[in-house]
Amino acid sequence: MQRYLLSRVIQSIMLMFGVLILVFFLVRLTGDPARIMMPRDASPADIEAFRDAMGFNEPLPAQFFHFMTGALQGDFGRSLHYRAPAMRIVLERMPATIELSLAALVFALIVAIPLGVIGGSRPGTTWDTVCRAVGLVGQTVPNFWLALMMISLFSVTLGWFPTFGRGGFGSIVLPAVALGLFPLGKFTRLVRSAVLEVRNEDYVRTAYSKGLLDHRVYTHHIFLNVSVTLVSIVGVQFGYLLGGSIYIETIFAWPGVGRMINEAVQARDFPLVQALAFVSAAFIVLLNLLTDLAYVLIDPRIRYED
Amino acid sequence: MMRRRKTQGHTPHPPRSEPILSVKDLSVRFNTVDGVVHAVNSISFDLYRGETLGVVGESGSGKSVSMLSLLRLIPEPPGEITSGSAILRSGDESVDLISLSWKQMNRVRGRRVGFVFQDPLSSLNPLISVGKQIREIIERHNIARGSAAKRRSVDLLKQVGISDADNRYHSYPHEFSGGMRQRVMIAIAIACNPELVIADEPTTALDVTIQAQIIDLLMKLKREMGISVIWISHDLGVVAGIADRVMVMYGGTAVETGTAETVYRHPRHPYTVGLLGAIPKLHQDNKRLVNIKGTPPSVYSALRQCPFAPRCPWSFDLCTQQRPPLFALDGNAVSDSRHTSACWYDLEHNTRRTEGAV
Amino acid sequence: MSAGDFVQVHGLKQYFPVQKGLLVNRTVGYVKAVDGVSFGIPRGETLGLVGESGCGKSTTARSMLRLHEPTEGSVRIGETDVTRLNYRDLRSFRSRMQMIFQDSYSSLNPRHTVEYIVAEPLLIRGERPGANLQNRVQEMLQLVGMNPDHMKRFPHEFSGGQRQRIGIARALVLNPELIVCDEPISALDVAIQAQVVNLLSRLQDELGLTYLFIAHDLSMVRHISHRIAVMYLGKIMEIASYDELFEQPLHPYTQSLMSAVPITDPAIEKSRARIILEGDLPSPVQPPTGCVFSSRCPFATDLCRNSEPKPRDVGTGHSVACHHIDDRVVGPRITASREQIVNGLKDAAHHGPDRSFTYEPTQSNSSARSSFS
Amino acid sequence: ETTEPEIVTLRVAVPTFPNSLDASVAAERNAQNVSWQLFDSLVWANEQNVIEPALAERWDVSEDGREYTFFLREGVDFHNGEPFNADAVVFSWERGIQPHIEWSDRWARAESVERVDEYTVRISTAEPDPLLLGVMAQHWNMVPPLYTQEVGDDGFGAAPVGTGPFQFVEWVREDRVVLERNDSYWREGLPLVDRVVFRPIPESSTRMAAIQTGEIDIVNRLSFEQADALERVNDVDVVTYPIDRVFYIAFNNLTTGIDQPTMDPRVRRAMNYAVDRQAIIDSLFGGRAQLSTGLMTSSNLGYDPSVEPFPFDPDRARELLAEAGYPDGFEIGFAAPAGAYTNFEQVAEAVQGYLAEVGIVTDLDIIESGRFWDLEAEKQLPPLFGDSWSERSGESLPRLRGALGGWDASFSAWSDPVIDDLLDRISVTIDQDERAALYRELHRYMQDDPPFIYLYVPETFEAVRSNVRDYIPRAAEDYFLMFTSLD
Amino acid sequence: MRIDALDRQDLRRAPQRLARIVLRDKAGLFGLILFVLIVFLALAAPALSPHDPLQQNLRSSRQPPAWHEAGSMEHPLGTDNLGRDMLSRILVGTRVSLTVGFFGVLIASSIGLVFGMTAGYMGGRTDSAIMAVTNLVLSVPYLLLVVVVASVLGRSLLNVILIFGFTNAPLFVRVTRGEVLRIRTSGYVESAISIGASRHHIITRHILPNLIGPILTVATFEMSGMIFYEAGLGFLGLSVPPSIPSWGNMLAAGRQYIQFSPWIATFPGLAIVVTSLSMNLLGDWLRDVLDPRQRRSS
Ligand SMILES: Nc1ncnc2c1ncn2[C@@H]1O[C@H](COP(=O)(O)OP(=O)(O)OP(=O)(O)O)[C@@H](O)[C@H]1O
Ligand SMILES: Nc1ncnc2c1ncn2[C@@H]1O[C@H](COP(=O)(O)OP(=O)(O)OP(=O)(O)O)[C@@H](O)[C@H]1O
Ligand SMILES: [Mg+2]
Ligand SMILES: [Mg+2]
Repeated sequence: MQRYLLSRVIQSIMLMFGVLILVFFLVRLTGDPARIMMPRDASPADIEAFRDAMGFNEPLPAQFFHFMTGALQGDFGRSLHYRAPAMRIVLERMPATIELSLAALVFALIVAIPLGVIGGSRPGTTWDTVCRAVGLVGQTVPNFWLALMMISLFSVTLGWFPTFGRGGFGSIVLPAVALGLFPLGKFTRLVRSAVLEVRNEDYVRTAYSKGLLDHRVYTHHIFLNVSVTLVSIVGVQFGYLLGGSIYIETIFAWPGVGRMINEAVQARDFPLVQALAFVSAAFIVLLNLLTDLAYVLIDPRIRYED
Repeated sequence: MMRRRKTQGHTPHPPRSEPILSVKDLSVRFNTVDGVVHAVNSISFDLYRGETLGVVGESGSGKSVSMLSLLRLIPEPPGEITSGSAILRSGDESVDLISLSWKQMNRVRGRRVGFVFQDPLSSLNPLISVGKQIREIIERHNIARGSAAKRRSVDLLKQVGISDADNRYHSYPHEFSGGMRQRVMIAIAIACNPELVIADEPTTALDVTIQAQIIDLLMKLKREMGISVIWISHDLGVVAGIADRVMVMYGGTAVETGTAETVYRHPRHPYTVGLLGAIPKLHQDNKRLVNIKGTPPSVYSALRQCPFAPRCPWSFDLCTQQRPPLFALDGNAVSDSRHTSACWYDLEHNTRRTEGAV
Repeated sequence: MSAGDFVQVHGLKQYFPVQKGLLVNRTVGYVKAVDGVSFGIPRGETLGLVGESGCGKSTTARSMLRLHEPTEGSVRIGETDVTRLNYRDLRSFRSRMQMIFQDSYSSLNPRHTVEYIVAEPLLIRGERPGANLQNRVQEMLQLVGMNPDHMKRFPHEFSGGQRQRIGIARALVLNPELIVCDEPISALDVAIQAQVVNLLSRLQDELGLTYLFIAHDLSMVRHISHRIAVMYLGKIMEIASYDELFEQPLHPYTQSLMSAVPITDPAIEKSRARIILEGDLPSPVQPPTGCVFSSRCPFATDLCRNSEPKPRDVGTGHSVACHHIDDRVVGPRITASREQIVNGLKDAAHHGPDRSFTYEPTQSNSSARSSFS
Repeated sequence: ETTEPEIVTLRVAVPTFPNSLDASVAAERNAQNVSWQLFDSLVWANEQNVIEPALAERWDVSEDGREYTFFLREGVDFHNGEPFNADAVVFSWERGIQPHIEWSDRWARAESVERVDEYTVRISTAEPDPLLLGVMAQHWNMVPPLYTQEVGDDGFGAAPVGTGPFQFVEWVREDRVVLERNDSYWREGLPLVDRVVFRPIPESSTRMAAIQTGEIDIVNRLSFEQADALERVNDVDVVTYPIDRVFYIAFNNLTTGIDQPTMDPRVRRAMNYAVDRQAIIDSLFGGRAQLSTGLMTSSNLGYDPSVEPFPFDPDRARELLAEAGYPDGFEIGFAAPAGAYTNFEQVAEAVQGYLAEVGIVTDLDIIESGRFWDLEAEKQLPPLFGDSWSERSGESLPRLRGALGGWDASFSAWSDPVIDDLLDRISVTIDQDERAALYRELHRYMQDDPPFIYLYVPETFEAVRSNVRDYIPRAAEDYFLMFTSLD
Repeated sequence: MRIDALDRQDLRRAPQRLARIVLRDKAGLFGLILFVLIVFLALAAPALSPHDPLQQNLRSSRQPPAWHEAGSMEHPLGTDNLGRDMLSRILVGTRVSLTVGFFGVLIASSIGLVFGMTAGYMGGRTDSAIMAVTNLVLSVPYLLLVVVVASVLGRSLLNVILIFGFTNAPLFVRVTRGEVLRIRTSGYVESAISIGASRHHIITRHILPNLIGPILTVATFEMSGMIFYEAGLGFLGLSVPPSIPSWGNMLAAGRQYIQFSPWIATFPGLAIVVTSLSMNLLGDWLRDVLDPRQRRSS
């Protein structure tokens, strides 16, 4: 098991290395940042000077070398727009995004698990129909559209929740719901189909044959096994949540990295985009690692050797 | 280890008081997308205390469904018990399993009736240690709690022949071999000292040498604990060795019942005859095996005729017009129990029946 | 094995590496699935291969047909050493040796029609689709007792027995000389098993086929085989003709296997002597030293645990790998147990069903039928 | 009478996130609006764009117009207690001209800044610069030398200190900037609120919702539809005014436009006739924009009100096209930036539609704005492209130079010797009237030989809660909150 | 349960069974009908559109739908902010969305098929290399990747298709590889080897046909995803050029009218929901029908 985890950690580190390379080249493709960062009436000479100062004139391998040596020390250069170390800016905003994503995740799970279990355990009933509908709606309603609708209903008309910003429990409700809708749909469907599958497993029949009560069968036998499947997708969904936060954070003026992504890309704030991509990829990789760990904890069958 | 199996065969049957389980007219069907599956078509049988009933028949003949439905372990829906009663007696009190509420049923399962299933790997929860899976049933039925329950679980593991039980308590099913897993299943089945154990092909997934171990173990426990056993198998050989009485099933019906000796020595239903002839004998040469032509009947149509009629060399018009009832057979020297066969043709006398049903 | 045998397997070994490693895999050991197996099969005969699950039966079959590359050893079929064929020659040689698989469900591609499945070997050999081919397929289906009208159906539309027939038709269509049957009936019901076994015997008689027939059920093997090999943990313990083996099971493992096979007679079953082996098949990665059976053998001595017995011919093609079958100390015990077991079976032969039906209606019956209607 | 007075907080939404609170580094208008509440310059431009004294009580200009002497206000302290004096001015300028400062070119309009005595500085320029005072008012934020040196540029941008009406309290990045009343502000009695909180809200729908719910007191950059809707909401007042930004479709005669039909002035006039700009204004901006007649706005010096905008006259357009030799029209490339300006993609589409009606088929390419400006600077856009230009200095000279300066100007694709000559003369003429006359001449010339399809000068829409008093934004969308109060 | 018991359910003829599966899953049937309808609308869009979807009439902009008091049958779904007919734009938008989805999936699945097959069939280092790149791409947040690439390439229909094609490819690589690995060790491939089949034969006759089911299922879900994400790109102003009436663009343009002319955003929003709904239902259904493993146990 230690060997297995160790190898996963090494794999993850190598993956992050790959992410660094990917991120460097991907961003280099976006064009010349000098022009966009300079005032509109800047002379070509000014632009040239700026390029020099930023190191954009060096040959690509040299730029890459500098990038890597810096990146390995957590230094992605200074954000062109914010005029501060890119990594610091990203790390400053990251907690807000993580908070929002986690809230969305928790919301999605809190709704999806009971709904999926109910739907999956009673296929064909009204509950099941509700469950399937929620699953589909979650996956088909664009979240930004929903976000705008929710603001106009719950904030403006009903005045239940703040319209924007971060602070207090009330402020996270709408963004978390809007962001969580998609994973909610995914999870609901997943839990439902997993329950449908697991409840026909022989060991569930064994559990009933022991005279166990329904709730114990569900919590100890069915759900435990469903959670194996669920764990695998929670990590993946986190990546989606980071992406979805581009919209949700913009709409709800949530002070996280999500809304910075679009800006940074449009402004070609190279260092910032790189730091953003790296940090979020690191997060996803870390989460996948945790997922693996959770697997090992839940499922004793995982072969640690291979 | 050189051993002889003892006492299973020619020992006199226990006094015929009342059966501990009498099933009457049990029918089960499944409402599936492909149509209604008539899985069990009004079968009746009795089981006496300390007796082993062997249920044989080919795949799909309704062996598992009929026995599992007694304790409502078939999925409902699509499954549905359409008729029948199953009286479980102990002492003076008797309950009809079919009409029990779910809650009452939960108190019977595991407590009074234990189960051993065919595939021990899939029948054990892969994520829970075997010890916990045994302990669970002990605590559920308030046999013991806490550390006492754990101690009892370890004892049970020892009892079913698992060495180093203290450590093995914490193992997971995948860390066990097939035979050991089946021992764990047996431990679960006997954990609450049930009156009845239903074993659904407990050795089919195992090798012959392991099968012998398991049969040996289950029969030993049965003797020690005075449990009645319903042993489902498609292997006539296995049943021959352990059953006091045998019920042969075909197409969801019981086509022949009787003591093991009677049924194997004096089969009176064409299907039983064919089946016995289709099995190569280890102890004698039979160059050609009986070829029962055709395939088993469709389960999608309700039974209005003898299910074996299309494959039966002796079938005649009546067979396809009316379902044969169980006929009591007589004139068997060995039999001290009723030998019945559901066939319109009297093989013994080579005549056709029109009456005489049980 | 004699020099004239059509199939000659010599010292066949199949090791599968066990790999481990953080980044780069290293081999830390081997699964010795088949470890030095030798046997021969005369043309037109059947060799039955029995043993517990995991003892290497399928692997033997696969290595013989070079579905795995054997680690060591040679396989001669007729004049050809299969292990030395190159890729091209091997592909064309495959038509002479065919396999029938255990799982008829997964061994037939669910997306192909029966017609294509049976015709595929011919297509691969380069024959053109057309009426000729179709006729050949129909012929094959008839040969295995299937309705040729069902050619356009898919495998899942058939029962297990029927699918197994399709598999047989596919194997036969190339006119092979050797057919390796890897538990072709294990997943079938007894009645259906009998159908398939009867079919295989008939085909052997009609086409002069040579079979390697794998099963873990001794009684079925006995029924179909001329000779039987008993395998345990990658090695052959005993080979003998079928009556020899059942009269004189010399190896303790063979004895225990025989005693464990259930017999459809309550009188025998409930009374006969048997050897119940303790424990499970050991891991093929770390087999016991000495005799591989020593860890479960009721007669094992230190000799067994330390040195590996070589197969010994005890006459009439009966060969056994056991140190003790005729020594003075343990030998008599083994012999005694053998006699108990064999006699236990023989005892029973007296019983037999009270009346053996020819499984056919009597004359009076068929006339009765007509009169009844 | 001695009860604790309630803290009056003004909550202002800004559509972007400030990158820095240092006015010299703040990248764009909204960031500057936030930061300028903390600072003063030597002079101040009032609502009518008239230069008034600020940290300088008065100033003299030398005869040749190249030397200004400022007499500083005494007794003014920075928020941290550092005194404001000539050294601070010199320090601020020296810092301002460093190349890494965003607006260093604005500081660099002065050639030198010298201390004359503690409260006097002398500022000189290389050429007479009619725009100097305006630029100073807008860009020269005075910073405390000691503090600035101590914390460095980053530190200063994160926690700035000035002499302005409000002082810095906290900046939770991307979430809020909190400022507090400077009790010892030199403008007596100001500011009128105790606290200002700026909240960045990028999505306009959300800004609109936030003002409706009362979570915010002032929002800007709304669309006219949103303003329309808000007018119907109690407790919210809509504020609207024309901004100092001109929209146009530019022609190219330097690269891609060479030898195109658009080289012919008749074609360009025809295209001006062909577009129903009023309809565009009515439908996309609710009628709330002004037709533009050139590159000047009505508040600019030298704007000639007698110049009539081109009327919508497709027949005349076809005539002119026929005259120029294109009776059946022609095909030409057309580009516009994406997402840069309100409704501008739709304006471009509308223009495309109108041009098509007179036979000019355009291949409209909406280009992501970053890339669009790259191409614009490289002069590689199609011969027709839409853009806009805002200018805060109160005169249109920089805009005219920038958009029409030929190869010398980064965002110009047009070169016309007549225009060049006029612009050269304007830029060295200090006398206001003379300059105005030259502007008028240019204005008329550009009507006869239009280098653009003139579009509109939009109004901008903002909204305030009804209890907000004296919120007075200017044409450049800037505002000073020291006068603003809450009922 | 032993094999024979299962067989009997399958003994009935396949077409009937297919029909039964179609009919059983009402939702799937609904999805299928909806999908066919949507494809039809896309194909017939030019004929069905009452107006030129690009024809603007600024004087009659933001007319509400017909059932509104102020609406007229001239524009059944009203007009947008430039006075263009909503119905016509929605119809033509169907084309755009399906084009994006179809070609996006085509590219993604082609890439996925080639690399997934290579990885799955070759194994070893090739496999490791391909999977390393795949995992790499999958570990960067999908939308970040899309946004970066979209802003590099600029706005055009082709670019949107390429972006979706390339960014979705890793998923198909994974699925394909997994399936190939499964199929490669299946009984029927071994059986094919034993009759002397060449590698080429095995790939074309056994692996590819069995890949179609899973790939098609994933493709359906991904297509729905692409239509969904096109809207997202539209929101960020990175989708197809605004002159092309895509649902994403319409939704993005309509979002500022959400309170007072809600139909401008609602109809494209509904179109997206309905289309991805139909594809999701269809995908569920395909998974049931095409997956032989499912077929066995259903
Ligand atoms: N959940 C179910 N849904 C539909 N049909 C079912 C279900 N369970 C069992 N059946 C059908 O009921 C019939 C009887 O099945 P049962 O499992 O009792 O057979 P069996 O005799 O135990 O066979 P095996 O030897 O394979 O265990 C079969 O035709 C089977 O297909
Ligand atoms: N490809 C392989 N890689 C590694 N180990 C293998 C491989 N194939 C078989 N083995 C191992 O070799 C041993 C023999 O397997 P084999 O399948 O030949 O047994 P068998 O006698 O056919 O068993 P069964 O009766 O279950 O079919 C087993 O331990 C198995 O795990
Ligand atoms: Mg069963
Ligand atoms: Mg095998």
